[in-house]
Amino acid sequence: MSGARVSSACAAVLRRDLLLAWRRRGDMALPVLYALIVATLFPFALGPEAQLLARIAGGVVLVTVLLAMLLAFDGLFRPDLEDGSLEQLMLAPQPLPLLLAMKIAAHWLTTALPLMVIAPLMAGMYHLPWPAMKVLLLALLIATPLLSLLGAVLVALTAGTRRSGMLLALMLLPLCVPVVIFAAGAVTAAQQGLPWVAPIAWLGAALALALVLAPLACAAALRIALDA
Amino acid sequence: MSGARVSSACAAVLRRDLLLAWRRRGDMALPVLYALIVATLFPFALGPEAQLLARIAGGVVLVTVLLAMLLAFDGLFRPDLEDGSLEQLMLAPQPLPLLLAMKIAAHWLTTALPLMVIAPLMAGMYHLPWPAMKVLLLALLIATPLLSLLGAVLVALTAGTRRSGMLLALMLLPLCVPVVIFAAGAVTAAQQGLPWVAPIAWLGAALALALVLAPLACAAALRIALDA
Amino acid sequence: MTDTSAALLEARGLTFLRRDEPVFGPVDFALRAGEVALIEGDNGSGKTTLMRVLTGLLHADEGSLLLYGEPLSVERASGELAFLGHQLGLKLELSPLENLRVAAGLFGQRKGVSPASALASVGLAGYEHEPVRRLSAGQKKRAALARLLLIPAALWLLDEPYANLDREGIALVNRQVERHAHEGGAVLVTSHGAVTFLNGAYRRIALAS
Amino acid sequence: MTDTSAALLEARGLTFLRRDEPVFGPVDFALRAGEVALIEGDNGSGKTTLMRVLTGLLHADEGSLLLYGEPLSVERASGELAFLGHQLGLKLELSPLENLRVAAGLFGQRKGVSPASALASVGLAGYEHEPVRRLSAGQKKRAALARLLLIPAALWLLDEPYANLDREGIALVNRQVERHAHEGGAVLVTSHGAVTFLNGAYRRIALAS
Amino acid sequence: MNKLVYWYHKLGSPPTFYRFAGVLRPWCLAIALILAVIGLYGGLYLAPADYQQGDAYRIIFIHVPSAWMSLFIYGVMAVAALVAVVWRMKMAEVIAMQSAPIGAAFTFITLCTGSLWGKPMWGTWWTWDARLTSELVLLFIYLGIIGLFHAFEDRRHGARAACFLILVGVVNLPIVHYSVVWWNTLHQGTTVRIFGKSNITTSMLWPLLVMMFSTKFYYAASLFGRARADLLDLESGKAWVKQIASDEEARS
Amino acid sequence: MSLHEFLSMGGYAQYVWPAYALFFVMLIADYLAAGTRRRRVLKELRGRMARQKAREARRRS
Ligand code: HEM
Ligand SMILES: Nc1ncnc2c1ncn2[C@@H]1O[C@H](COP(=O)(O)OP(=O)(O)OP(=O)(O)O)[C@@H](O)[C@H]1O
Ligand SMILES: Nc1ncnc2c1ncn2[C@@H]1O[C@H](COP(=O)(O)OP(=O)(O)OP(=O)(O)O)[C@@H](O)[C@H]1O
Ligand SMILES: [Mg+2]
Ligand SMILES: [Mg+2]
Repeated sequence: MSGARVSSACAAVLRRDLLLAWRRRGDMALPVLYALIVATLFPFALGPEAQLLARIAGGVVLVTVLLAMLLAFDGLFRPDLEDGSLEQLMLAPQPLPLLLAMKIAAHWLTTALPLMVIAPLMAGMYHLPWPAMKVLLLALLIATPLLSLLGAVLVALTAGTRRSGMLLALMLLPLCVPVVIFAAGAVTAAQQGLPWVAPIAWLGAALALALVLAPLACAAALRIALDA
Repeated sequence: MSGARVSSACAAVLRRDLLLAWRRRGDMALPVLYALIVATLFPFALGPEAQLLARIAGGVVLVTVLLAMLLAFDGLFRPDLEDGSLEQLMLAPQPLPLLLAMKIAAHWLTTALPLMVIAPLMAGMYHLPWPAMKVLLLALLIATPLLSLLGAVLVALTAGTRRSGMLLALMLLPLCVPVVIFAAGAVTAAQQGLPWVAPIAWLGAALALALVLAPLACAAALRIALDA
Repeated sequence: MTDTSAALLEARGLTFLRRDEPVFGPVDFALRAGEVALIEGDNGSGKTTLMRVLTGLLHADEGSLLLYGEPLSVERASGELAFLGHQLGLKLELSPLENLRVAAGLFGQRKGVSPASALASVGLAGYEHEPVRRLSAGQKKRAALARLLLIPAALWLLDEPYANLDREGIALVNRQVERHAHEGGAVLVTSHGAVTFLNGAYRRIALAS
Repeated sequence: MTDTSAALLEARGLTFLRRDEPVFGPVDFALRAGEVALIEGDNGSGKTTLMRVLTGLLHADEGSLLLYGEPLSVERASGELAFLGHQLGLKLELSPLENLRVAAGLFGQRKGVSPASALASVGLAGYEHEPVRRLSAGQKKRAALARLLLIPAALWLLDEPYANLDREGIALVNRQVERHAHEGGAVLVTSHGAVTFLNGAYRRIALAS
Repeated sequence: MNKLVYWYHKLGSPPTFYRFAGVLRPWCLAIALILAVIGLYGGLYLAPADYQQGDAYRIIFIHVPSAWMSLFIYGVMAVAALVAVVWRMKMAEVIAMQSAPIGAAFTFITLCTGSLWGKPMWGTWWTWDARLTSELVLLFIYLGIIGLFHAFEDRRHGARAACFLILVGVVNLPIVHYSVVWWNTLHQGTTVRIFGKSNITTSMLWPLLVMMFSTKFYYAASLFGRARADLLDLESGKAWVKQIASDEEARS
Repeated sequence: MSLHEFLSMGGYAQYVWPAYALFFVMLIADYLAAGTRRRRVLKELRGRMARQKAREARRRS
């Protein structure tokens, strides 16, 4: 009998989740569409005045991307929990946090990355100027994995409950507030021609911390959620 | 044997749904909290400038209420579908559109009404002046039942599918566009001291039409969704 | 009003297709008032599908279905028939009594029967006010059976009524079915091919899988 | 490394409480390499719960559980045991082959067995590339059984492995179990009290409900 | 009238439609290609540059036909959906469902080409103008229909639900269109006016009309192809499909 | 008109040609999708037919 190596186990998990996302690519498109539509609604509500739209562009894109990610979180562990795959994952002779990190990475690749691709489109529709757009993309590039990691911990905690969507939103949004503040701060600073590196640096530091701690916390939370 | 009268059947459905909502009042609070938190996030994303916030207050409150209602729509038919109550409803010797109208009414009372109660609070956080606030409430009072009715038709259509939340958003938002335009238009007009009756009147007319047609469409859609 | 000499329910060459393959073959039967019939078939042979076609919720692709000699439709069928499916149609947050009151509001109620008395006669006295969530599977089934006693429908469609029930519960269903037939109703019961619980020699309708 | 003379799995006074009421009473048994044991009990007597405690996913409230003579934990247990539960752990969108490849990546694979050969030996040759969604319930079960053949675990925990299987499938499970015991593994199988499919006189562990 | 009923039943039968579409498809494509060559020759080469817009206006020869197609295809889908919902006709479901991706593609093309045209003309890729916005909403409606169709396990079931949504969307379309018009006039005058017909000279008009016909024929060709593939899937239990499968295998 | 002149589109080449490219790429992709789908459906169907045949052969033997 030959045991599996950690690297091949990680590759197996990552490949599986990406393959699944590809097989259900229709579902993958939905967060993107959702974000696009929410972003479309605001001009209707606020009027088409270009200057106002440019002023709120960064904030709207950030909050919209966040809401879309929020709605997609449900698919992170629930399907695996319901069909028993999660149990199999936990019984594998590999460090669970590492395997979960792979799952989170796959989730980020399949939900947040498409959102990042359309973020310039949304920002463009709001007439955000190019220098601020660059900062917005950078902020999103750091903020979305951070949110994915934080979200994963909370999703793991709520995995055993029935109606977790709203509950998740409630628990996640307070955590998002600092992320949104820093990301939006950077974009606004860039829009006004001020230095914007500091808030981005803070976000980066938080991301580094989350990269280490979140998978551990996630594994612990899942063990607790399944132990009932 | 004595058949049931239509009025008592309607009362039974309405009473049942209100009772159920009361038994699960924790869930009832979630859309409200969701709306509050989203409304809180925007000032963080946009900065605390009072004038800007007042300018976008009406729009943000409208879109937020709409998003919160959207999240609650899933509970309109799915639980009844899963436990077989919906079949019993369809087999009752009463006009199905009428019974569904009762369900929609109960849903509006338990999800949109609480949102309307906190709408002034949210608008206040955004420094919306009082005259515009009155118009906002009036607009919500007409727009939310309209959305409930339109939403119910689409929820009925997606009742047979697996992941319906996002899909519902996708289908519902084009329908929302006119509603949002008129409601926001009225609020903006009031804010600028212009006459705001016309868009409200249009909304009222749409509501009257929807009150008649939506339950019929909803019944047809449910029959289609269950026929498999 | 309706031609009472006609069969209560009649199926002629009834077939239901899924992706153009028949779920059940052509089915023919006529059920008169006072009759009980048993629908037999293995797992996946289409018993539940047939039942849903008989309620009018699903449309048969071929053949015809007559209720009192007239073509069946959801509107026509509703009120005439009571359906007990795999899903019981109970709200878990409400008590059995509250659930039955809703049914009475929707369907009306039989003379001389009240929600409370119907619950008592299925052996749920004492559980009227417990949320259904806290009842055992068998007790839930009993609460659903109480609905049959309460509402004034002539035709009962029972999809696997025996599942989850103990011996006493099975006897209860049999008594209920016999009494209903005796009072002029008609009953269709499904069952897995292997085991049958209905005593008495009823007509059997076999579904080949 | 591990004390091979100790029992592969040993339970001493194992009890699991839900709201301070025991789901199953104190259970004692020891399972050595090459042994097969049957856990019997009615619906709701706690068989599935016991199995999940044995995997280390649930924590017993009283008593102790030893794997190779050492206290069991998820980390210790993982890799040593293969669990087949009510939920099969298959992804419906992937094919059986893709599902098995994931399992091989996570658990490693036995010498001389490949995903394709494991599928062939449970009778799924020809279905390797069909999405699992389109397989019948029995075929899904077979795909899950193929995982047992593929991964190198000594202890098999099988929760109702016979459900959904036809005669031939039942014989397949029995052959598989016997071969695994013969090769030095150990197997725990649960079953409803009434009917047992394992032939041979295996040890029985009864759970009172 | 009798002839109409006859053809209704004839084309309503999948194998007949399959054969009929197979014969017509290459012809439609050929006509579409020939018309496209003529139209583009006229539009890109023969027609003079616009005195105001220079050569940028040449986007019109794809933008406007695409915009018309995005609306025309929705119309076809609505008619098919009505037939499908009322008479439960399988072919109508197929036509409605297979038209949706083509309509979405044309809508997308309209948005992108309009955007590419808007940048040099208006100085921006996008404004929240009435026509632009209602076209965007139309794209969402198309995507909603496609999404609903694919959300169901059973394909005919999904088709029936999506057809119902198409009909709901028909009611919605004029509302969206006019509300968006009113919306813009509520706040401010129309910022940009898309120039009227009178600006178009014959040398620009005829290539436009030729391109319009070309896209119509393209739509027919694409729809026939998609419908044929879909019919094979839908009817895969039937003998005529198995016959086709084994015939193709023998040929290859 | 020289080819270069034609291609430069009076200075608007960067807008006109991408628009035309998009138009043709979208429509070609749309047209090819039907063929791809048809081939996949037939492949699956042939697999199913082969399995059916094998099952029948097994039953007969
Ligand atoms: C994203 C941007 C754009 C979108 C979504 C868009 C959309 C549309 C639509 C839907 C139509 C069809 C209207 C109908 O037939 O009822 C149309 C027609 C037309 N568009 Fe655009 N358009 C855009 C940009 C532009 C630009 C920048 C121009 C030129 C400056 C332009 C010029 C025209 C013209 C000339 C017509 C034909 C009008 C007629 O005679 O009906 N469009 N467009
Ligand atoms: N919603 C559905 N979509 C597609 N196929 C279905 C659906 N429901 C049932 N089927 C299939 O139709 C066939 C008949 O199902 P049905 O539920 O009527 O069987 P049954 O005789 O009631 O079985 P059981 O004894 O397990 O209740 C089965 O092969 C099943 O897989
Ligand atoms: N998640 C849970 N929360 C609360 N109670 C539970 C939970 N899961 C099971 N139970 C209860 O614990 C008891 C034992 O359940 P278990 O699933 O172990 O039974 P079982 O012997 O496996 O039954 P079966 O033969 O139906 O599979 C039952 O009374 C059940 O109602
Ligand atoms: Mg059944
Ligand atoms: Mg169990």
